[in-house]
Amino acid sequence: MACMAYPSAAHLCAQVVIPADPLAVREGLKALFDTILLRSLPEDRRGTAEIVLAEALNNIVEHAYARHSGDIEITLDLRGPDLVCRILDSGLPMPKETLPEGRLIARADVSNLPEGGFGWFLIRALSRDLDYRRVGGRNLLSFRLNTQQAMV
Amino acid sequence: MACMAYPSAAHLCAQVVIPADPLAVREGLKALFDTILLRSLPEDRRGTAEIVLAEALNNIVEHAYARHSGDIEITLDLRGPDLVCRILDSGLPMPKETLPEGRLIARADVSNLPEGGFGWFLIRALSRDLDYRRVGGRNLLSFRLNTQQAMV
Amino acid sequence: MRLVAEQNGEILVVRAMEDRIDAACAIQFKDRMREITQDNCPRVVLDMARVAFLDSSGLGAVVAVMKALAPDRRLELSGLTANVQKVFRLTRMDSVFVIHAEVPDGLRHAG
Amino acid sequence: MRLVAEQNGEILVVRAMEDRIDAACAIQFKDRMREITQDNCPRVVLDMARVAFLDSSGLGAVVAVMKALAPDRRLELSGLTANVQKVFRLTRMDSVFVIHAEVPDGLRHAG
Ligand SMILES: Nc1ncnc2c1ncn2[C@@H]1O[C@H](COP(=O)(O)OP(=O)(O)O)[C@@H](O)[C@H]1O
Ligand SMILES: Nc1ncnc2c1ncn2[C@@H]1O[C@H](COP(=O)(O)OP(=O)(O)O)[C@@H](O)[C@H]1O
Repeated sequence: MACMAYPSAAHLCAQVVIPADPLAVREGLKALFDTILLRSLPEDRRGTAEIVLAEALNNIVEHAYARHSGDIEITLDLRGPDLVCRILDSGLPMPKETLPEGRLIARADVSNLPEGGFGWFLIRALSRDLDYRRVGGRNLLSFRLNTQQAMV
Repeated sequence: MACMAYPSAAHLCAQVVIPADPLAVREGLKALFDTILLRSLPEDRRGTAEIVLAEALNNIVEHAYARHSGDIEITLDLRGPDLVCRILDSGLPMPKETLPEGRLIARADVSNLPEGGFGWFLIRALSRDLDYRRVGGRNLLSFRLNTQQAMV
Repeated sequence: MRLVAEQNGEILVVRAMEDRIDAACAIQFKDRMREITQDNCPRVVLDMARVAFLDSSGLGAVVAVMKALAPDRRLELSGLTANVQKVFRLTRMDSVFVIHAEVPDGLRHAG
Repeated sequence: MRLVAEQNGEILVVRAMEDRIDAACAIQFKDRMREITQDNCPRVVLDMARVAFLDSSGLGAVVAVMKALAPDRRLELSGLTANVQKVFRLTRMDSVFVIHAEVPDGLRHAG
Protein backbone atom coordinates (compact mmCIF):
# COMPACT_ATOMS: atom_id res chain seq x y z
CA MET A 1 0.00 0.00 0.00
CA ALA A 2 1.36 3.33 -1.00
CA CYS A 3 0.02 5.21 1.98
CA MET A 4 2.84 7.23 3.54
CA ALA A 5 0.68 9.74 5.36
CA TYR A 6 2.50 9.21 8.66
CA PRO A 7 6.25 9.30 8.26
CA SER A 8 6.71 8.54 11.97
CA ALA A 9 10.32 9.17 12.88
CA ALA A 10 11.53 6.59 15.35
CA HIS A 11 14.66 7.60 17.17
CA LEU A 12 17.30 5.53 18.85
CA CYS A 13 18.64 6.24 22.30
CA ALA A 14 21.16 4.85 24.73
CA GLN A 15 21.18 5.18 28.48
CA VAL A 16 23.48 4.37 31.36
CA VAL A 17 23.41 5.03 35.11
CA ILE A 18 26.73 5.29 36.94
CA PRO A 19 27.89 6.12 40.45
CA ALA A 20 29.56 9.56 40.69
CA ASP A 21 33.20 8.53 40.62
CA PRO A 22 36.00 9.08 38.05
CA LEU A 23 36.46 5.38 37.28
CA ALA A 24 32.73 4.90 36.87
CA VAL A 25 32.71 7.84 34.43
CA ARG A 26 35.34 6.09 32.39
CA GLU A 27 33.49 2.77 32.41
CA GLY A 28 30.15 4.44 31.73
CA LEU A 29 31.57 6.26 28.70
CA LYS A 30 33.07 3.01 27.48
CA ALA A 31 29.69 1.26 27.82
CA LEU A 32 27.94 4.08 25.93
CA PHE A 33 30.54 4.27 23.20
CA ASP A 34 30.31 0.49 22.73
CA THR A 35 26.60 0.68 21.85
CA ILE A 36 25.62 0.50 18.19
CA LEU A 37 24.11 3.96 18.60
CA LEU A 38 27.50 5.56 19.16
CA ARG A 39 29.43 3.14 17.00
CA SER A 40 27.32 4.40 14.11
CA LEU A 41 28.76 7.94 14.39
CA PRO A 42 31.72 9.09 12.28
CA GLU A 43 35.01 8.74 14.18
CA ASP A 44 35.61 12.46 14.78
CA ARG A 45 32.02 12.97 16.00
CA ARG A 46 32.49 10.12 18.46
CA GLY A 47 35.63 11.84 19.67
CA THR A 48 33.87 15.16 20.17
CA ALA A 49 30.98 13.46 21.97
CA GLU A 50 33.38 11.74 24.32
CA ILE A 51 35.14 15.01 25.20
CA VAL A 52 31.92 16.89 25.95
CA LEU A 53 30.33 14.05 27.92
CA ALA A 54 33.51 13.41 29.89
CA GLU A 55 33.81 17.09 30.85
CA ALA A 56 30.19 17.32 31.92
CA LEU A 57 30.44 14.10 33.96
CA ASN A 58 33.77 15.03 35.57
CA ASN A 59 32.29 18.35 36.70
CA ILE A 60 29.36 16.59 38.29
CA VAL A 61 31.64 14.12 40.11
CA GLU A 62 33.92 16.92 41.29
CA HIS A 63 31.46 19.70 42.11
CA ALA A 64 27.87 18.48 42.32
CA TYR A 65 28.88 15.39 44.32
CA ALA A 66 31.69 17.15 46.23
CA ARG A 67 30.06 16.36 49.59
CA HIS A 68 28.11 13.16 49.06
CA SER A 69 27.88 10.21 46.72
CA GLY A 70 25.11 9.38 44.28
CA ASP A 71 24.24 8.39 40.76
CA ILE A 72 24.39 10.06 37.37
CA GLU A 73 21.97 9.13 34.58
CA ILE A 74 23.07 9.77 31.02
CA THR A 75 20.61 9.54 28.13
CA LEU A 76 21.61 10.02 24.50
CA ASP A 77 18.93 10.41 21.82
CA LEU A 78 19.73 10.36 18.15
CA ARG A 79 17.30 12.87 16.62
CA GLY A 80 17.94 13.36 12.95
CA PRO A 81 21.47 14.72 12.63
CA ASP A 82 21.74 15.55 16.34
CA LEU A 83 22.73 13.56 19.37
CA VAL A 84 20.59 15.01 22.16
CA CYS A 85 22.38 14.48 25.48
CA ARG A 86 20.70 14.68 28.89
CA ILE A 87 22.55 14.23 32.16
CA LEU A 88 20.71 14.01 35.48
CA ASP A 89 22.32 14.07 38.92
CA SER A 90 21.08 14.45 42.49
CA GLY A 91 24.04 16.54 43.64
CA LEU A 92 24.42 20.16 44.70
CA PRO A 93 22.89 22.75 42.40
CA MET A 94 25.08 24.80 40.11
CA PRO A 95 26.24 28.04 41.85
CA LYS A 96 23.42 30.61 41.38
CA GLU A 97 21.66 27.87 39.42
CA THR A 98 23.35 29.09 36.27
CA LEU A 99 25.91 27.59 33.95
CA PRO A 100 29.52 28.68 34.48
CA GLU A 101 30.84 30.91 31.72
CA GLY A 102 33.84 28.87 30.71
CA ARG A 103 36.05 31.54 29.25
CA LEU A 104 39.51 30.67 28.09
CA ILE A 105 42.07 32.61 30.13
CA ALA A 106 44.99 33.72 27.97
CA ARG A 107 48.33 33.75 29.75
CA ALA A 108 51.59 35.06 28.34
CA ASP A 109 54.13 33.12 30.37
CA VAL A 110 54.41 29.44 31.17
CA SER A 111 54.51 29.86 34.94
CA ASN A 112 51.01 31.35 34.89
CA LEU A 113 49.37 28.82 32.58
CA PRO A 114 46.04 27.59 33.95
CA GLU A 115 45.93 23.93 34.92
CA GLY A 116 42.16 23.77 35.05
CA GLY A 117 39.01 25.56 34.05
CA PHE A 118 38.99 24.12 30.53
CA GLY A 119 35.95 21.98 31.21
CA TRP A 120 33.09 24.36 30.54
CA PHE A 121 35.04 26.04 27.77
CA LEU A 122 35.25 22.72 25.90
CA ILE A 123 31.60 21.89 26.56
CA ARG A 124 30.51 25.29 25.22
CA ALA A 125 32.86 25.14 22.23
CA LEU A 126 31.69 21.71 21.10
CA SER A 127 27.96 21.63 21.92
CA ARG A 128 24.79 23.51 20.97
CA ASP A 129 21.62 24.43 22.89
CA LEU A 130 23.41 23.97 26.21
CA ASP A 131 20.86 24.18 29.00
CA TYR A 132 20.90 23.72 32.74
CA ARG A 133 17.90 23.48 35.00
CA ARG A 134 16.95 22.22 38.40
CA VAL A 135 14.10 19.68 38.15
CA GLY A 136 12.60 17.94 41.16
CA GLY A 137 15.69 18.49 43.26
CA ARG A 138 17.96 17.20 40.53
CA ASN A 139 20.35 18.87 38.07
CA LEU A 140 19.44 18.42 34.43
CA LEU A 141 22.12 19.38 31.95
CA SER A 142 21.25 19.03 28.29
CA PHE A 143 22.91 19.86 24.99
CA ARG A 144 23.02 18.80 21.37
CA LEU A 145 25.96 17.49 19.38
CA ASN A 146 26.12 17.43 15.64
CA THR A 147 26.74 13.89 14.47
CA GLN A 148 27.38 14.47 10.82
CA GLN A 149 29.44 17.36 9.59
CA ALA A 150 32.76 18.05 11.30
CA MET A 151 32.47 21.57 12.70
CA VAL A 152 35.79 21.75 14.54
CA MET B 1 44.18 0.04 33.27
CA ALA B 2 42.64 -3.16 34.42
CA CYS B 3 40.04 -1.59 36.66
CA MET B 4 36.65 -3.09 35.86
CA ALA B 5 34.99 -2.22 39.14
CA TYR B 6 32.03 -0.62 37.38
CA PRO B 7 30.63 -2.78 34.63
CA SER B 8 28.06 -0.12 33.78
CA ALA B 9 25.52 -1.63 31.47
CA ALA B 10 24.45 0.87 28.86
CA HIS B 11 21.23 -0.03 27.15
CA LEU B 12 19.86 0.93 23.79
CA CYS B 13 16.35 2.14 23.25
CA ALA B 14 14.11 3.27 20.41
CA GLN B 15 11.11 5.53 20.62
CA VAL B 16 8.33 6.72 18.37
CA VAL B 17 5.21 8.84 18.86
CA ILE B 18 2.24 8.24 16.56
CA PRO B 19 -1.32 9.48 16.23
CA ALA B 20 -3.90 6.87 17.28
CA ASP B 21 -4.95 5.55 13.89
CA PRO B 22 -4.51 2.16 12.16
CA LEU B 23 -2.32 3.50 9.36
CA ALA B 24 -0.13 5.38 11.82
CA VAL B 25 0.28 2.14 13.80
CA ARG B 26 1.52 0.46 10.67
CA GLU B 27 3.93 3.27 9.84
CA GLY B 28 5.12 3.57 13.44
CA LEU B 29 5.88 -0.15 13.60
CA LYS B 30 7.74 0.15 10.33
CA ALA B 31 9.83 3.04 11.69
CA LEU B 32 10.64 1.08 14.86
CA PHE B 33 11.47 -2.12 13.04
CA ASP B 34 13.77 -0.17 10.71
CA THR B 35 15.96 1.00 13.60
CA ILE B 36 19.24 -0.81 14.21
CA LEU B 37 17.91 -1.74 17.63
CA LEU B 38 15.21 -3.96 16.16
CA ARG B 39 17.17 -4.98 13.12
CA SER B 40 19.67 -6.54 15.54
CA LEU B 41 17.09 -9.07 16.81
CA PRO B 42 16.81 -12.59 15.36
CA GLU B 43 14.11 -12.80 12.67
CA ASP B 44 11.58 -14.81 14.70
CA ARG B 45 11.98 -12.49 17.71
CA ARG B 46 11.29 -9.50 15.47
CA GLY B 47 8.18 -11.26 14.27
CA THR B 48 6.95 -11.92 17.80
CA ALA B 49 7.68 -8.34 18.84
CA GLU B 50 5.71 -7.03 15.89
CA ILE B 51 2.67 -9.18 16.76
CA VAL B 52 2.59 -8.12 20.41
CA LEU B 53 3.20 -4.43 19.70
CA ALA B 54 0.63 -4.37 16.91
CA GLU B 55 -2.02 -5.98 19.14
CA ALA B 56 -1.36 -3.57 21.99
CA LEU B 57 -1.44 -0.56 19.65
CA ASN B 58 -4.56 -1.70 17.79
CA ASN B 59 -6.40 -2.08 21.10
CA ILE B 60 -5.44 1.44 22.10
CA VAL B 61 -6.60 2.87 18.78
CA GLU B 62 -9.86 0.94 18.93
CA HIS B 63 -10.77 1.12 22.62
CA ALA B 64 -8.78 3.77 24.49
CA TYR B 65 -9.22 6.30 21.68
CA ALA B 66 -12.72 5.16 20.75
CA ARG B 67 -14.16 8.62 21.47
CA HIS B 68 -11.36 11.07 20.77
CA SER B 69 -8.05 11.31 18.98
CA GLY B 70 -4.60 11.56 20.51
CA ASP B 71 -1.06 10.25 20.49
CA ILE B 72 0.61 7.01 21.48
CA GLU B 73 4.22 6.91 22.67
CA ILE B 74 6.13 3.66 22.26
CA THR B 75 9.49 3.12 23.95
CA LEU B 76 11.55 -0.02 23.52
CA ASP B 77 14.55 -0.65 25.79
CA LEU B 78 16.99 -3.45 25.15
CA ARG B 79 17.98 -4.65 28.64
CA GLY B 80 20.23 -7.65 28.48
CA PRO B 81 18.25 -10.40 26.74
CA ASP B 82 14.94 -8.56 27.11
CA LEU B 83 13.20 -5.95 25.05
CA VAL B 84 11.31 -3.86 27.60
CA CYS B 85 8.28 -2.27 25.91
CA ARG B 86 6.35 0.68 27.30
CA ILE B 87 3.30 2.15 25.62
CA LEU B 88 1.70 5.37 26.84
CA ASP B 89 -1.61 6.79 25.69
CA SER B 90 -3.96 9.54 26.87
CA GLY B 91 -7.14 7.64 26.06
CA LEU B 92 -9.87 6.12 28.19
CA PRO B 93 -8.73 3.91 31.06
CA MET B 94 -8.97 0.16 30.79
CA PRO B 95 -12.36 -1.13 32.10
CA LYS B 96 -12.03 -1.44 35.92
CA GLU B 97 -8.44 -0.30 35.39
CA THR B 98 -7.39 -3.92 34.95
CA LEU B 99 -6.04 -5.89 32.05
CA PRO B 100 -8.54 -7.97 30.08
CA GLU B 101 -8.09 -11.69 30.59
CA GLY B 102 -7.63 -12.71 27.00
CA ARG B 103 -8.81 -16.30 27.12
CA LEU B 104 -9.06 -18.30 23.97
CA ILE B 105 -12.65 -19.34 23.35
CA ALA B 106 -12.85 -22.85 21.93
CA ARG B 107 -15.65 -23.40 19.47
CA ALA B 108 -16.66 -26.68 17.91
CA ASP B 109 -18.38 -25.53 14.74
CA VAL B 110 -17.32 -23.08 12.09
CA SER B 111 -20.41 -20.89 12.30
CA ASN B 112 -19.55 -20.01 15.89
CA LEU B 113 -15.86 -19.27 15.41
CA PRO B 114 -14.82 -16.00 17.08
CA GLU B 115 -13.74 -13.25 14.70
CA GLY B 116 -12.08 -11.17 17.40
CA GLY B 117 -10.83 -11.23 20.95
CA PHE B 118 -7.48 -12.73 19.98
CA GLY B 119 -5.60 -9.55 20.81
CA TRP B 120 -5.04 -9.92 24.55
CA PHE B 121 -4.61 -13.64 24.19
CA LEU B 122 -1.68 -13.11 21.82
CA ILE B 123 -0.18 -10.37 23.99
CA ARG B 124 -0.34 -12.61 27.07
CA ALA B 125 0.95 -15.67 25.22
CA LEU B 126 3.99 -13.90 23.80
CA SER B 127 5.04 -11.44 26.52
CA ARG B 128 6.22 -11.54 30.14
CA ASP B 129 5.71 -9.20 33.11
CA LEU B 130 2.65 -7.66 31.47
CA ASP B 131 1.57 -4.67 33.51
CA TYR B 132 -1.06 -1.96 33.18
CA ARG B 133 -1.35 1.15 35.26
CA ARG B 134 -2.85 4.57 35.12
CA VAL B 135 -0.19 7.27 35.55
CA GLY B 136 -0.94 10.98 35.51
CA GLY B 137 -4.15 10.49 33.58
CA ARG B 138 -2.46 8.27 31.03
CA ASN B 139 -2.46 4.53 30.36
CA LEU B 140 0.90 2.85 30.74
CA LEU B 141 1.13 -0.66 29.38
CA SER B 142 4.44 -2.44 29.79
CA PHE B 143 5.80 -5.90 29.11
CA ARG B 144 9.00 -7.75 28.31
CA LEU B 145 9.86 -9.77 25.25
CA ASN B 146 12.64 -12.28 25.10
CA THR B 147 15.00 -11.35 22.26
CA GLN B 148 17.19 -14.40 22.17
CA GLN B 149 15.82 -17.87 22.55
CA ALA B 150 12.77 -18.83 20.54
CA MET B 151 10.11 -19.80 23.06
CA VAL B 152 7.22 -20.30 20.69
CA MET C 1 -5.75 -4.34 -0.75
CA ARG C 2 -4.59 -6.10 -3.86
CA LEU C 3 -5.96 -9.61 -4.34
CA VAL C 4 -5.38 -11.53 -7.57
CA ALA C 5 -7.84 -14.34 -8.29
CA GLU C 6 -7.42 -17.18 -10.73
CA GLN C 7 -9.94 -19.90 -11.46
CA ASN C 8 -8.63 -23.39 -12.07
CA GLY C 9 -11.27 -26.03 -12.55
CA GLU C 10 -13.20 -26.16 -9.33
CA ILE C 11 -10.58 -24.26 -7.34
CA LEU C 12 -10.37 -20.49 -7.08
CA VAL C 13 -6.89 -19.35 -6.02
CA VAL C 14 -6.76 -15.88 -4.49
CA ARG C 15 -3.31 -14.44 -3.99
CA ALA C 16 -2.89 -11.71 -1.37
CA MET C 17 -0.39 -9.29 -2.90
CA GLU C 18 0.19 -7.13 0.20
CA ASP C 19 2.82 -7.84 2.81
CA ARG C 20 0.41 -7.15 5.68
CA ILE C 21 -3.15 -8.03 6.55
CA ASP C 22 -3.62 -5.86 9.61
CA ALA C 23 -6.11 -3.58 11.36
CA ALA C 24 -5.56 -0.92 8.69
CA CYS C 25 -6.85 -3.13 5.89
CA ALA C 26 -8.79 -6.02 7.46
CA ILE C 27 -12.21 -4.67 6.48
CA GLN C 28 -11.05 -3.93 2.94
CA PHE C 29 -9.68 -7.46 2.74
CA LYS C 30 -12.99 -8.95 3.90
CA ASP C 31 -14.99 -6.87 1.40
CA ARG C 32 -12.74 -7.69 -1.55
CA MET C 33 -12.79 -11.41 -0.69
CA ARG C 34 -16.59 -11.31 -0.59
CA GLU C 35 -16.69 -9.76 -4.09
CA ILE C 36 -14.16 -12.19 -5.50
CA THR C 37 -15.84 -15.31 -4.11
CA GLN C 38 -19.32 -14.43 -5.32
CA ASP C 39 -19.10 -16.88 -8.21
CA ASN C 40 -19.87 -20.35 -7.02
CA CYS C 41 -16.52 -22.04 -6.94
CA PRO C 42 -16.61 -24.94 -4.47
CA ARG C 43 -13.01 -24.57 -3.17
CA VAL C 44 -11.30 -21.27 -2.45
CA VAL C 45 -7.56 -21.23 -1.68
CA LEU C 46 -6.12 -18.04 -0.21
CA ASP C 47 -2.42 -17.94 -0.99
CA MET C 48 -0.64 -15.93 1.70
CA ALA C 49 2.94 -16.52 0.56
CA ARG C 50 3.52 -12.76 0.25
CA VAL C 51 1.97 -11.86 3.58
CA ALA C 52 4.73 -11.38 6.14
CA PHE C 53 2.49 -10.04 8.86
CA LEU C 54 -1.02 -10.81 10.10
CA ASP C 55 -2.45 -9.36 13.29
CA SER C 56 -5.59 -10.44 15.15
CA SER C 57 -7.77 -8.13 13.04
CA GLY C 58 -6.37 -9.79 9.93
CA LEU C 59 -6.97 -13.20 11.47
CA GLY C 60 -10.52 -12.19 12.35
CA ALA C 61 -11.07 -11.15 8.74
CA VAL C 62 -9.80 -14.49 7.41
CA VAL C 63 -12.14 -16.28 9.84
CA ALA C 64 -15.04 -14.08 8.72
CA VAL C 65 -14.37 -14.96 5.07
CA MET C 66 -14.38 -18.66 5.96
CA LYS C 67 -17.66 -18.31 7.83
CA ALA C 68 -19.22 -16.45 4.90
CA LEU C 69 -18.34 -19.34 2.57
CA ALA C 70 -19.60 -22.04 4.97
CA PRO C 71 -21.39 -24.35 5.07
CA ASP C 72 -21.44 -24.99 1.30
CA ARG C 73 -17.94 -23.88 0.45
CA ARG C 74 -14.53 -24.11 2.06
CA LEU C 75 -11.72 -21.64 2.54
CA GLU C 76 -8.28 -23.21 2.38
CA LEU C 77 -4.98 -21.47 3.00
CA SER C 78 -1.55 -21.86 1.48
CA GLY C 79 1.98 -20.47 1.78
CA LEU C 80 1.81 -19.24 5.37
CA THR C 81 5.01 -17.38 6.26
CA ALA C 82 6.66 -18.03 9.63
CA ASN C 83 5.13 -15.12 11.50
CA VAL C 84 1.64 -15.70 10.07
CA GLN C 85 1.90 -19.37 10.94
CA LYS C 86 2.73 -18.40 14.53
CA VAL C 87 -0.54 -16.45 14.86
CA PHE C 88 -2.57 -19.36 13.46
CA ARG C 89 -0.81 -21.86 15.73
CA LEU C 90 -1.14 -19.80 18.93
CA THR C 91 -4.82 -19.13 18.40
CA ARG C 92 -5.44 -22.80 17.44
CA MET C 93 -6.82 -21.63 14.09
CA ASP C 94 -4.36 -23.98 12.38
CA SER C 95 -6.75 -26.79 13.34
CA VAL C 96 -9.76 -25.02 11.84
CA PHE C 97 -8.39 -24.35 8.35
CA VAL C 98 -7.02 -26.71 5.75
CA ILE C 99 -3.53 -25.32 5.35
CA HIS C 100 -1.34 -26.23 2.37
CA ALA C 101 2.39 -25.59 2.34
CA GLU C 102 2.00 -24.50 -1.27
CA VAL C 103 -0.85 -23.79 -3.63
CA PRO C 104 -2.41 -27.27 -4.25
CA ASP C 105 -0.99 -29.39 -7.09
CA GLY C 106 -1.75 -28.49 -10.64
CA LEU C 107 -2.23 -24.85 -9.70
CA ARG C 108 1.34 -23.80 -9.27
CA HIS C 109 1.64 -22.58 -12.86
CA ALA C 110 -1.09 -20.11 -12.09
CA GLY C 111 1.43 -17.57 -10.72
CA MET D 1 49.43 4.71 34.70
CA ARG D 2 52.13 3.06 32.68
CA LEU D 3 54.86 5.38 31.42
CA VAL D 4 57.97 4.00 29.73
CA ALA D 5 61.02 6.29 29.74
CA GLU D 6 64.09 6.03 27.56
CA GLN D 7 67.10 8.33 27.66
CA ASN D 8 68.73 9.22 24.38
CA GLY D 9 71.59 11.68 24.67
CA GLU D 10 70.11 14.86 26.02
CA ILE D 11 66.50 13.84 25.30
CA LEU D 12 64.32 11.79 27.61
CA VAL D 13 61.44 10.17 25.74
CA VAL D 14 58.48 9.17 27.90
CA ARG D 15 55.84 7.01 26.25
CA ALA D 16 52.36 7.04 27.72
CA MET D 17 51.20 3.43 27.43
CA GLU D 18 47.55 4.01 28.40
CA ASP D 19 44.80 4.89 25.95
CA ARG D 20 43.37 7.57 28.23
CA ILE D 21 44.73 10.40 30.33
CA ASP D 22 41.57 11.45 32.13
CA ALA D 23 40.21 12.55 35.50
CA ALA D 24 40.61 9.01 36.82
CA CYS D 25 44.39 9.00 36.36
CA ALA D 26 45.52 12.63 35.92
CA ILE D 27 47.09 12.88 39.39
CA GLN D 28 48.82 9.54 38.99
CA PHE D 29 50.16 10.71 35.64
CA LYS D 30 51.49 13.94 37.15
CA ASP D 31 53.18 12.07 40.02
CA ARG D 32 54.79 9.46 37.77
CA MET D 33 56.04 12.15 35.37
CA ARG D 34 57.58 14.00 38.31
CA GLU D 35 59.47 10.86 39.39
CA ILE D 36 60.64 10.02 35.89
CA THR D 37 61.89 13.53 35.12
CA GLN D 38 63.89 13.91 38.33
CA ASP D 39 67.18 13.26 36.56
CA ASN D 40 68.38 16.40 34.87
CA CYS D 41 67.68 15.74 31.25
CA PRO D 42 67.35 19.08 29.39
CA ARG D 43 64.63 17.98 26.91
CA VAL D 44 61.68 15.78 27.79
CA VAL D 45 59.46 14.43 25.01
CA LEU D 46 56.10 12.95 26.01
CA ASP D 47 55.01 10.56 23.30
CA MET D 48 51.20 10.36 23.26
CA ALA D 49 50.79 8.18 20.18
CA ARG D 50 48.88 5.58 22.20
CA VAL D 51 46.62 8.07 23.97
CA ALA D 52 43.27 8.15 22.20
CA PHE D 53 41.55 10.32 24.78
CA LEU D 54 42.56 13.29 26.92
CA ASP D 55 40.08 15.30 28.96
CA SER D 56 40.61 18.67 30.62
CA SER D 57 41.98 17.03 33.77
CA GLY D 58 44.52 15.22 31.64
CA LEU D 59 45.35 18.45 29.84
CA GLY D 60 45.74 20.20 33.19
CA ALA D 61 48.15 17.47 34.27
CA VAL D 62 50.26 17.84 31.12
CA VAL D 63 50.37 21.61 31.70
CA ALA D 64 51.37 21.02 35.34
CA VAL D 65 54.24 18.77 34.25
CA MET D 66 55.44 21.43 31.83
CA LYS D 67 55.34 24.09 34.55
CA ALA D 68 57.26 21.84 36.94
CA LEU D 69 60.07 21.48 34.38
CA ALA D 70 60.21 25.22 33.56
CA PRO D 71 62.08 27.46 33.38
CA ASP D 72 65.21 25.32 32.99
CA ARG D 73 63.75 22.40 31.10
CA ARG D 74 61.17 21.94 28.40
CA LEU D 75 58.33 19.51 27.87
CA GLU D 76 57.75 18.62 24.25
CA LEU D 77 54.94 16.46 22.90
CA SER D 78 54.75 13.98 20.07
CA GLY D 79 52.29 11.68 18.33
CA LEU D 80 49.07 13.48 19.25
CA THR D 81 46.08 11.47 18.06
CA ALA D 82 43.17 13.28 16.39
CA ASN D 83 40.98 13.66 19.44
CA VAL D 84 43.85 14.71 21.71
CA GLN D 85 44.94 17.24 19.10
CA LYS D 86 41.43 18.68 19.12
CA VAL D 87 41.63 19.39 22.86
CA PHE D 88 45.02 21.08 22.48
CA ARG D 89 43.82 23.16 19.54
CA LEU D 90 40.55 24.29 21.10
CA THR D 91 42.23 25.36 24.34
CA ARG D 92 45.06 27.07 22.41
CA MET D 93 47.55 24.84 24.19
CA ASP D 94 48.93 23.83 20.81
CA SER D 95 50.70 27.22 20.76
CA VAL D 96 52.24 26.70 24.18
CA PHE D 97 53.90 23.32 23.59
CA VAL D 98 56.44 22.23 21.01
CA ILE D 99 54.49 19.49 19.28
CA HIS D 100 56.18 16.94 17.02
CA ALA D 101 54.24 14.75 14.64
CA GLU D 102 56.54 11.91 15.65
CA VAL D 103 59.22 11.33 18.27
CA PRO D 104 62.09 13.64 17.14
CA ASP D 105 64.64 12.28 14.68
CA GLY D 106 67.19 9.79 15.83
CA LEU D 107 64.90 8.63 18.61
CA ARG D 108 62.49 6.58 16.62
CA HIS D 109 64.48 3.39 17.20
CA ALA D 110 63.84 3.90 20.90
CA GLY D 111 60.43 2.18 20.63
N1 LIG E 1 27.51 20.08 38.32
C1 LIG E 1 27.95 21.12 38.99
N2 LIG E 1 27.37 21.44 40.11
C2 LIG E 1 27.80 22.51 40.77
N3 LIG E 1 28.80 23.31 40.39
C3 LIG E 1 29.42 23.04 39.29
C4 LIG E 1 29.05 21.92 38.55
N4 LIG E 1 29.83 21.88 37.52
C5 LIG E 1 30.67 22.89 37.59
N5 LIG E 1 30.45 23.64 38.65
C6 LIG E 1 31.17 24.87 38.90
O1 LIG E 1 31.91 25.10 37.70
C7 LIG E 1 33.24 25.38 37.91
C8 LIG E 1 34.16 24.36 37.27
O2 LIG E 1 34.38 24.68 35.93
P1 LIG E 1 35.44 23.97 35.00
O3 LIG E 1 35.60 24.85 33.80
O4 LIG E 1 35.00 22.57 34.68
O5 LIG E 1 36.79 23.91 35.80
P2 LIG E 1 37.45 22.73 36.62
O6 LIG E 1 38.51 22.22 35.72
O7 LIG E 1 37.97 23.40 37.86
O8 LIG E 1 36.39 21.70 36.93
C9 LIG E 1 33.43 25.44 39.39
O9 LIG E 1 33.57 26.78 39.73
C10 LIG E 1 32.16 24.85 40.00
O10 LIG E 1 31.69 25.66 41.03
N1 LIG F 1 -6.30 0.46 25.85
C1 LIG F 1 -7.52 0.09 26.22
N2 LIG F 1 -8.29 0.92 26.86
C2 LIG F 1 -9.49 0.52 27.24
N3 LIG F 1 -10.02 -0.68 27.03
C3 LIG F 1 -9.32 -1.57 26.39
C4 LIG F 1 -8.06 -1.23 25.94
N4 LIG F 1 -7.59 -2.26 25.33
C5 LIG F 1 -8.51 -3.23 25.38
N5 LIG F 1 -9.57 -2.83 26.02
C6 LIG F 1 -10.69 -3.75 26.29
O1 LIG F 1 -10.20 -5.03 25.92
C7 LIG F 1 -11.11 -5.73 25.07
C8 LIG F 1 -10.51 -6.03 23.72
O2 LIG F 1 -9.76 -7.21 23.77
P1 LIG F 1 -9.15 -7.93 22.51
O3 LIG F 1 -8.77 -9.31 22.97
O4 LIG F 1 -8.05 -7.15 21.90
O5 LIG F 1 -10.33 -8.06 21.46
P2 LIG F 1 -10.65 -7.19 20.18
O6 LIG F 1 -10.17 -8.04 19.05
O7 LIG F 1 -12.13 -7.03 20.22
O8 LIG F 1 -9.92 -5.88 20.27
C9 LIG F 1 -12.31 -4.86 24.98
O9 LIG F 1 -13.28 -5.48 25.76
C10 LIG F 1 -11.93 -3.50 25.55
O10 LIG F 1 -12.91 -3.06 26.46
